[in-house]
Amino acid sequence: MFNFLKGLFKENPIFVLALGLCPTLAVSTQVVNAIGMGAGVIFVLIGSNIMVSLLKNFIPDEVHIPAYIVIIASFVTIVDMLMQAFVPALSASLGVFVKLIVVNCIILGRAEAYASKNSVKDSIVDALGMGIGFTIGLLVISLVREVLGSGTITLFPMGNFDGVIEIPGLVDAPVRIFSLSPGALLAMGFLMAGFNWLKSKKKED
Amino acid sequence: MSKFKTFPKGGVHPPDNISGTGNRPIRNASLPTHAVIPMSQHIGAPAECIVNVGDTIEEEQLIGKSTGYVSVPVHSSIPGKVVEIKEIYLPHGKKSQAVVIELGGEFKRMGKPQKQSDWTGLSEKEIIERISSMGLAGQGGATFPTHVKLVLPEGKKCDYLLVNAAECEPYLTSDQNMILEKAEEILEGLKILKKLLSPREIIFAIESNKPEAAGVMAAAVEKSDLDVRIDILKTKYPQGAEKNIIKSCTGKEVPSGKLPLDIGMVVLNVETVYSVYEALVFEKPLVERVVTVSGGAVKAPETFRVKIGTTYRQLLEECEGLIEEPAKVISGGPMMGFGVFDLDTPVTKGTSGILFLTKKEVKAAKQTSCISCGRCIQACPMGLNPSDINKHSLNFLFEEAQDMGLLDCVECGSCAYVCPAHIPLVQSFRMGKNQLRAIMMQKKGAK
Amino acid sequence: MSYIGIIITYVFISNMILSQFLGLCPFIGVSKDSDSAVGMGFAVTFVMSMASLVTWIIYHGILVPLNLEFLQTIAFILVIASLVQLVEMAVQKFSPALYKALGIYLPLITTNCAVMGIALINVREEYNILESFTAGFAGGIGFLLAIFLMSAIRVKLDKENVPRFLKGTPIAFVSGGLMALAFMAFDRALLANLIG
Amino acid sequence: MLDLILRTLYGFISVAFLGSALGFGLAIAAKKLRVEKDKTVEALMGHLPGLNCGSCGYAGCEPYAEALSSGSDSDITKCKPGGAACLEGIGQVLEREVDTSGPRMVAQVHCRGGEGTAETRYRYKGLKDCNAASILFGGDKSCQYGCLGLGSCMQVCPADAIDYDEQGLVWVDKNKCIGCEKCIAVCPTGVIKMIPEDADVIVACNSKDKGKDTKANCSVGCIGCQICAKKFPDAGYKITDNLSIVGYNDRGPGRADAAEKCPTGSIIVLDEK
Amino acid sequence: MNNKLMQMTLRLAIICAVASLVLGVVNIVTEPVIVERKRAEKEVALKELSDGDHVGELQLPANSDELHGKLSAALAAHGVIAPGEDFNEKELITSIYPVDRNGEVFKYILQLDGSGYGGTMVILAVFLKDGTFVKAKLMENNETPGLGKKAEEAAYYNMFLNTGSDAAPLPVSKRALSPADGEAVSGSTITFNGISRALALGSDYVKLLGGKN
Amino acid sequence: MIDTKKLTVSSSPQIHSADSTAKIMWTVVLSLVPAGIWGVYIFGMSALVVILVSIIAAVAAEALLGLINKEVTVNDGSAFLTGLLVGYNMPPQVPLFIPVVASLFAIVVVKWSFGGLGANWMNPALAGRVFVFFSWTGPMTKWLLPITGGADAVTGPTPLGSLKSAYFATSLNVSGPIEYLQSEGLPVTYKDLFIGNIPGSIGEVSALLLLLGALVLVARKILTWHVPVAYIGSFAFLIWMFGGVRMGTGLFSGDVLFHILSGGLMLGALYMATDMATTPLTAKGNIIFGIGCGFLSFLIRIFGSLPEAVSLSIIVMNIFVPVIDRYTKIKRFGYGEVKEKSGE
Repeated sequence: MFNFLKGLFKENPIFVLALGLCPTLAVSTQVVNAIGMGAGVIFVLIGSNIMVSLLKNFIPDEVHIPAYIVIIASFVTIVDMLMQAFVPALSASLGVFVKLIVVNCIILGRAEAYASKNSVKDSIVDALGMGIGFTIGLLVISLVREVLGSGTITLFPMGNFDGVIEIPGLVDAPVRIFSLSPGALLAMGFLMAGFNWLKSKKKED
Repeated sequence: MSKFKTFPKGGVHPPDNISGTGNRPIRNASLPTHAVIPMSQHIGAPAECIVNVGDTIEEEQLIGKSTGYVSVPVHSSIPGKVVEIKEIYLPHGKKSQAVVIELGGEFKRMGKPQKQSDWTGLSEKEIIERISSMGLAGQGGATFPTHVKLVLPEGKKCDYLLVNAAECEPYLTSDQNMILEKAEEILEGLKILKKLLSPREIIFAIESNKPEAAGVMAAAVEKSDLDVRIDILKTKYPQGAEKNIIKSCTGKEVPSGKLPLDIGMVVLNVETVYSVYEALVFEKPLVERVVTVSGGAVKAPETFRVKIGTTYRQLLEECEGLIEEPAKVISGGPMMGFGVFDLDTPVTKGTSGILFLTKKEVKAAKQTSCISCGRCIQACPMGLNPSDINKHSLNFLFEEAQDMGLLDCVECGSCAYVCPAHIPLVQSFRMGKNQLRAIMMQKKGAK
Repeated sequence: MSYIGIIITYVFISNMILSQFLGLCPFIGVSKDSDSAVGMGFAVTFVMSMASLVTWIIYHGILVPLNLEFLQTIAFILVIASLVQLVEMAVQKFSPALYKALGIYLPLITTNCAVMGIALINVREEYNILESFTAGFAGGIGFLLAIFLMSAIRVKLDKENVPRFLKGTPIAFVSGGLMALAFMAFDRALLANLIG
Repeated sequence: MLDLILRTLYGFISVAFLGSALGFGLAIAAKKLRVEKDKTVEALMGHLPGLNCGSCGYAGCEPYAEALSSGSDSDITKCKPGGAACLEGIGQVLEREVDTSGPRMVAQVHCRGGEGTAETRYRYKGLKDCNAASILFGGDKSCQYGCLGLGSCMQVCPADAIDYDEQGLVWVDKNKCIGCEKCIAVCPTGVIKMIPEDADVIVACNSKDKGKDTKANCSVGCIGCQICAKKFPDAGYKITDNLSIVGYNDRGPGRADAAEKCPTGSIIVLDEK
Repeated sequence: MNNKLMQMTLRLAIICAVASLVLGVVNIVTEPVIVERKRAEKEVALKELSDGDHVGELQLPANSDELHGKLSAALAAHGVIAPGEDFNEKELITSIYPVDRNGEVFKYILQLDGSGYGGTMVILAVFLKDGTFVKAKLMENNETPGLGKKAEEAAYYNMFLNTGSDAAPLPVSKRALSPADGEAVSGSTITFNGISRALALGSDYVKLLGGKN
Repeated sequence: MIDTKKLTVSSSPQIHSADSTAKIMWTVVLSLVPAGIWGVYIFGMSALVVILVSIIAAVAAEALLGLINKEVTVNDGSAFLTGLLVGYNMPPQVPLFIPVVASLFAIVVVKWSFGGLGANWMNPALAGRVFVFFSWTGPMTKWLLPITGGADAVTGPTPLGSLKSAYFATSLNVSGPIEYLQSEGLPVTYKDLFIGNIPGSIGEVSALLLLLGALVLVARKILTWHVPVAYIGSFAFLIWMFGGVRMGTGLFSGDVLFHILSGGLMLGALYMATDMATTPLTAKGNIIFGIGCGFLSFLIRIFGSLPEAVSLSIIVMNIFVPVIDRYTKIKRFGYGEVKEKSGE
């Protein structure tokens, strides 16, 4: 349980470890992208953690990095192909960043630091914790960016609901910068500062 | 374009405020009832006290003996009895042992006919010894032992002997008034030094805002057989700083970390030259000096000839007291002088002035953060970047600050004077230098 | 697009970091002082140029003829990882001085999105082999430029009184954001008008 | 469908080939280009706290580890922040006997003189830095031994353990203190001293002046009146240089009572947090 | 030792092989889906633009000098390009879809590449045989939000409506617009210029095709 | 006679020049006032409201952050100046939330995040302006025609804005910008440009009054000549050389006067690019900085898609300032040459 929770807050991959930042910032223009990306990362993370943990004795030490990377890349490719086939819109808006999950430091990092030394069960818990922590971070950033930058919250269309919640007032004149690259970096900086502040609050309690 | 000579880079123009005390006769201050004579009135090892409480002292008696090469002896300025030996603070903020002498007994020299002795027969070594034993230290403020300055290193020749009468500090008029009264004596002192150093050229450097003194000196040179070049320098602070005055007069730069001697220069304060004259002609040790007492808070500012050991409190009384509560009491000039809080601080060999400044004169304002205006860089006569050195120093990056030239800083205060954010840059540099010294000591210890 | 166009594009207009978010981790992590930033920049430039070249050969030499585009990711990352490791080992063996300067950054490059990113972009933009190499090189130079400027800013900020919670990584992000804001001055239209 | 399967087959072959070629190449390269890394340094680094605080006298943890590993430094107790665990770890790696008994030492400010209690000599205007202030006659406080209160120690503290307390005086949070002694090195008056983490009382004064002078300078300074030492002879108080010093290895009865009897209140009972 | 080396290589090879095998299998499942989806997408767009009429596909004619010359002359006459300016229509017109009713082509859908603020804008535009603009749809664009995003809305193209024939030339500069339309494009001159030039090219090209199937 | 406890003791120097940060800031504010009054005169009261709202937002933000930091910095005038400059960079009838956001962004993000006055490395007012420009491009590019005396407000393009479309027109038969604008039905003379009888941002239109204000600053030694001269000089040179290319009149035919007097160049070169905190420290560095600004302004104005180049050019050059500072050290006294230390 502790292993699971630490990924959420204490070792949050985005705000504390500052890992996997490229996709975080690039795809966080819409909430739906963040969810999609998060799901992809969780899938790859769990898959690769399981495989690495299973094969930890099979993989020779000298070539463990290429071996891990092959495993990760396979899962990434699977995610990529599945997304292209079944959720094309998401695939289009995530673009090249689905493929770039492969170089997301979190995944290789967890494989190296955790899965290669622990049991399959623990590795799954670790992957879930980290993956969900990553997704939460992504969600927070994308929420800030989409609400401020477009004045909307884009989710999945369901029934009559077209998937887009419009924030009155903001939607007509959103702070467009937040949907562009400078806004992403600025939002990230201030969210991190806020996270630091929260952490110090928690410490004092 | 000014017709006067000057150094090319840096410098500031504070109001000189010399009209109150300048071009007026030097008054003899009354004798102190108690003289407080510190053992450390110079740069280098303090003198060793050789008297005890209860001893009776004659005028000009040796009371502190030199403890090394870079050290000078201390003499009593008045006859009397030693009543106390105590630790006191000197204006630069460090402690020193001091002998307190209660006035009493007979004066050997004061009020008596002066006996002149002939110095021309003395050898160079004897002259140096005399200067050393008479306790001479630079009277411009830095108090570097004079005899050390006058010994040329092996194989070096003295190109220029430079008499520094720039007196660039505002308010101070001691040198100026001294020249008006003692021009011929100063020239005699120069003759002694010429014999000692045989320089290629003697330069007398004075700022353009003291034309009367320059005129008197020129007239004296005209009459004398000594060949002295008189350089009128642009009125700009810190024209009187050693390295800058060399640059102004000769165009030469003293390399970083070197002394003027290394490039064949000897620079002496005009009052020191006079003391050389007294030491050799009258065998008189350095027991009195000229002090400007001035500032907006003082009722009657004046230039005094003062016995060393006289307290600031007494000198203030000589000036008929205050007209306004001062914000700061300063030992020395306002740019490089030290603020003091104790009026019982004595005049020492290096005290060129005592200033009682009003709040209006000080112009203190709230310190704000650095806005990178770059004025300090323009003002620095040493070509440093004070703002950046300060930031390093405040962040405990002293060794980096050293790379940026912290040790080249002469603490002239130009940067802090112009700083619109009122950042005490000089304090930062002094602290940095102290810390750097500690780090170096530690490193030496580790090895 | 001409080679000059490619260079301007990847150095200024589509700067790897400031507009594409590729290679952010080392950009934030290794920009604390200028020496390591420049070291990292050169290491990335070298690896990006080499990787562009090698992945182009793999893609157009093996994957396309065999209709194996779907294996692109796995093949590219394999090649890049091996390349980085080989370079690291070679440098360590043959030039210890260079290894001391660059070596510690080389392992970081394996997971540098910028290297993988440029390989994928080369495919997307259908560059030929020389164009790919140019793009890789220019991308690296863009990275070098951004990280060098960033490090100079961070060295300055080290001595300023940055609010406590913003110290370190957060303020680096804010600085990066302001840099990106300024780099919006360089857009495609500017390039188009300049070189047609 | 057939071409899809055929492609799968091609892929199978080519990637396997690629993988084996690269794997082979890397393996060969790893063998040919092998550079031995110092395992001892790595092991030591695992035990050192990685704060790079410099209290060991080296630029950071790694140089210290290297020095230990190469034998150029044989003192394994130099890492203060690491504490007992680190010492044990280093001892294990280097196969050395270590003594980890004795409490952890933390820094504390031995002065409670502030506005209203301690006299000043002049108005200070200048940098908010103790070393800078001490250039000017040792600071504005009449007492030469006290805390100047400008917070240089706070600035150097790597653990954020020093701050102003409710009374506006500098105080060390012993729970945060890592014992690196950086504050002690930076303090110009020497008012910060190391005490055991479990210290029960502290004489919060550093004045070695005579009682009369101390009294004139500060109302909460230790005047060396000897009450604590005389009334509670077993409590471990000893007067040296007009200042009461607490012995922490010698905790006899009456330690807390002495605090109550202290006429100036300079003995403070530290609550057990 | 060699044995260990071989083993290591083999193991990595096995991992790679298994991975690629798995990927191959996934690919077998997904690829047909992807291909089908892409085709359907374009079909929907074409259908929408053709209002239900039959859409064919036309091979782009080889870049003949004659055609190019005629096009250049027409474009220069309309002020789209400067006389003598060089351009390559094959790079700008990527697909031609004739729309016919009962076998007779009466309008064309052209896929055009316009150059905009943030790069290429892909436009599907419908023209009558005489070059009159009917409607258009922006397929892909990288326009900066706020500067050129308006071009995504169908209403944006109203200002070109019923222009393009010889009688009513397509507006290629803001000067040619009515004040109201001019107001609408304020701030996005580049997007406007890119789109209007692409449309003008399409219009002139369609005239040259003259109802070919 | 003297209460020695009340004597101030501080390190040398014991006296100080009469200048202070606050004095500098307020002097700059005063020197900018005439240009603002002119802007209000020709664009009407809405311009005044925009300026006031900008200032109030900036000052309020500074005061609030001062409360949090327990350090009052409002009265040093820097926040007021930032707010004023933000207001000057706004179109006269912009919706009021825009200057508020610009001011807040300037003070909170660009200045306070880095540690307040002097610690910021980018010009706050300009960063604020660029931030809102890209966020709300539409309202930020809507201009008022000068009304000079109470007629109804009419919108119209700025001279630079309409010139931009000339670059995309394929065949122009005009000799330069002035003639082009006349053919477009927007007659503008050099005199209009100089006095400020043109549409534009509130504070930028009157080159004359900005120049006069700057002269006051030069006389007060707050402004040095390096940045403005290097900036305008290099810009003018490049415009003269290449400015005509896109008008189809060839090399060495650019209309220098038109480009210098139009847009925000004067305001930028005299007041924004000379902001002390975000420009290099040395004279040499300032000249490099100015040339960089001039080059970028020319590049973006003639070849870029954005009508206004000045603010972006300056903030791009702000990024380079720490690097420029590192490589433009002055010669130290007593050294043969400047000794470069690597790294620090």
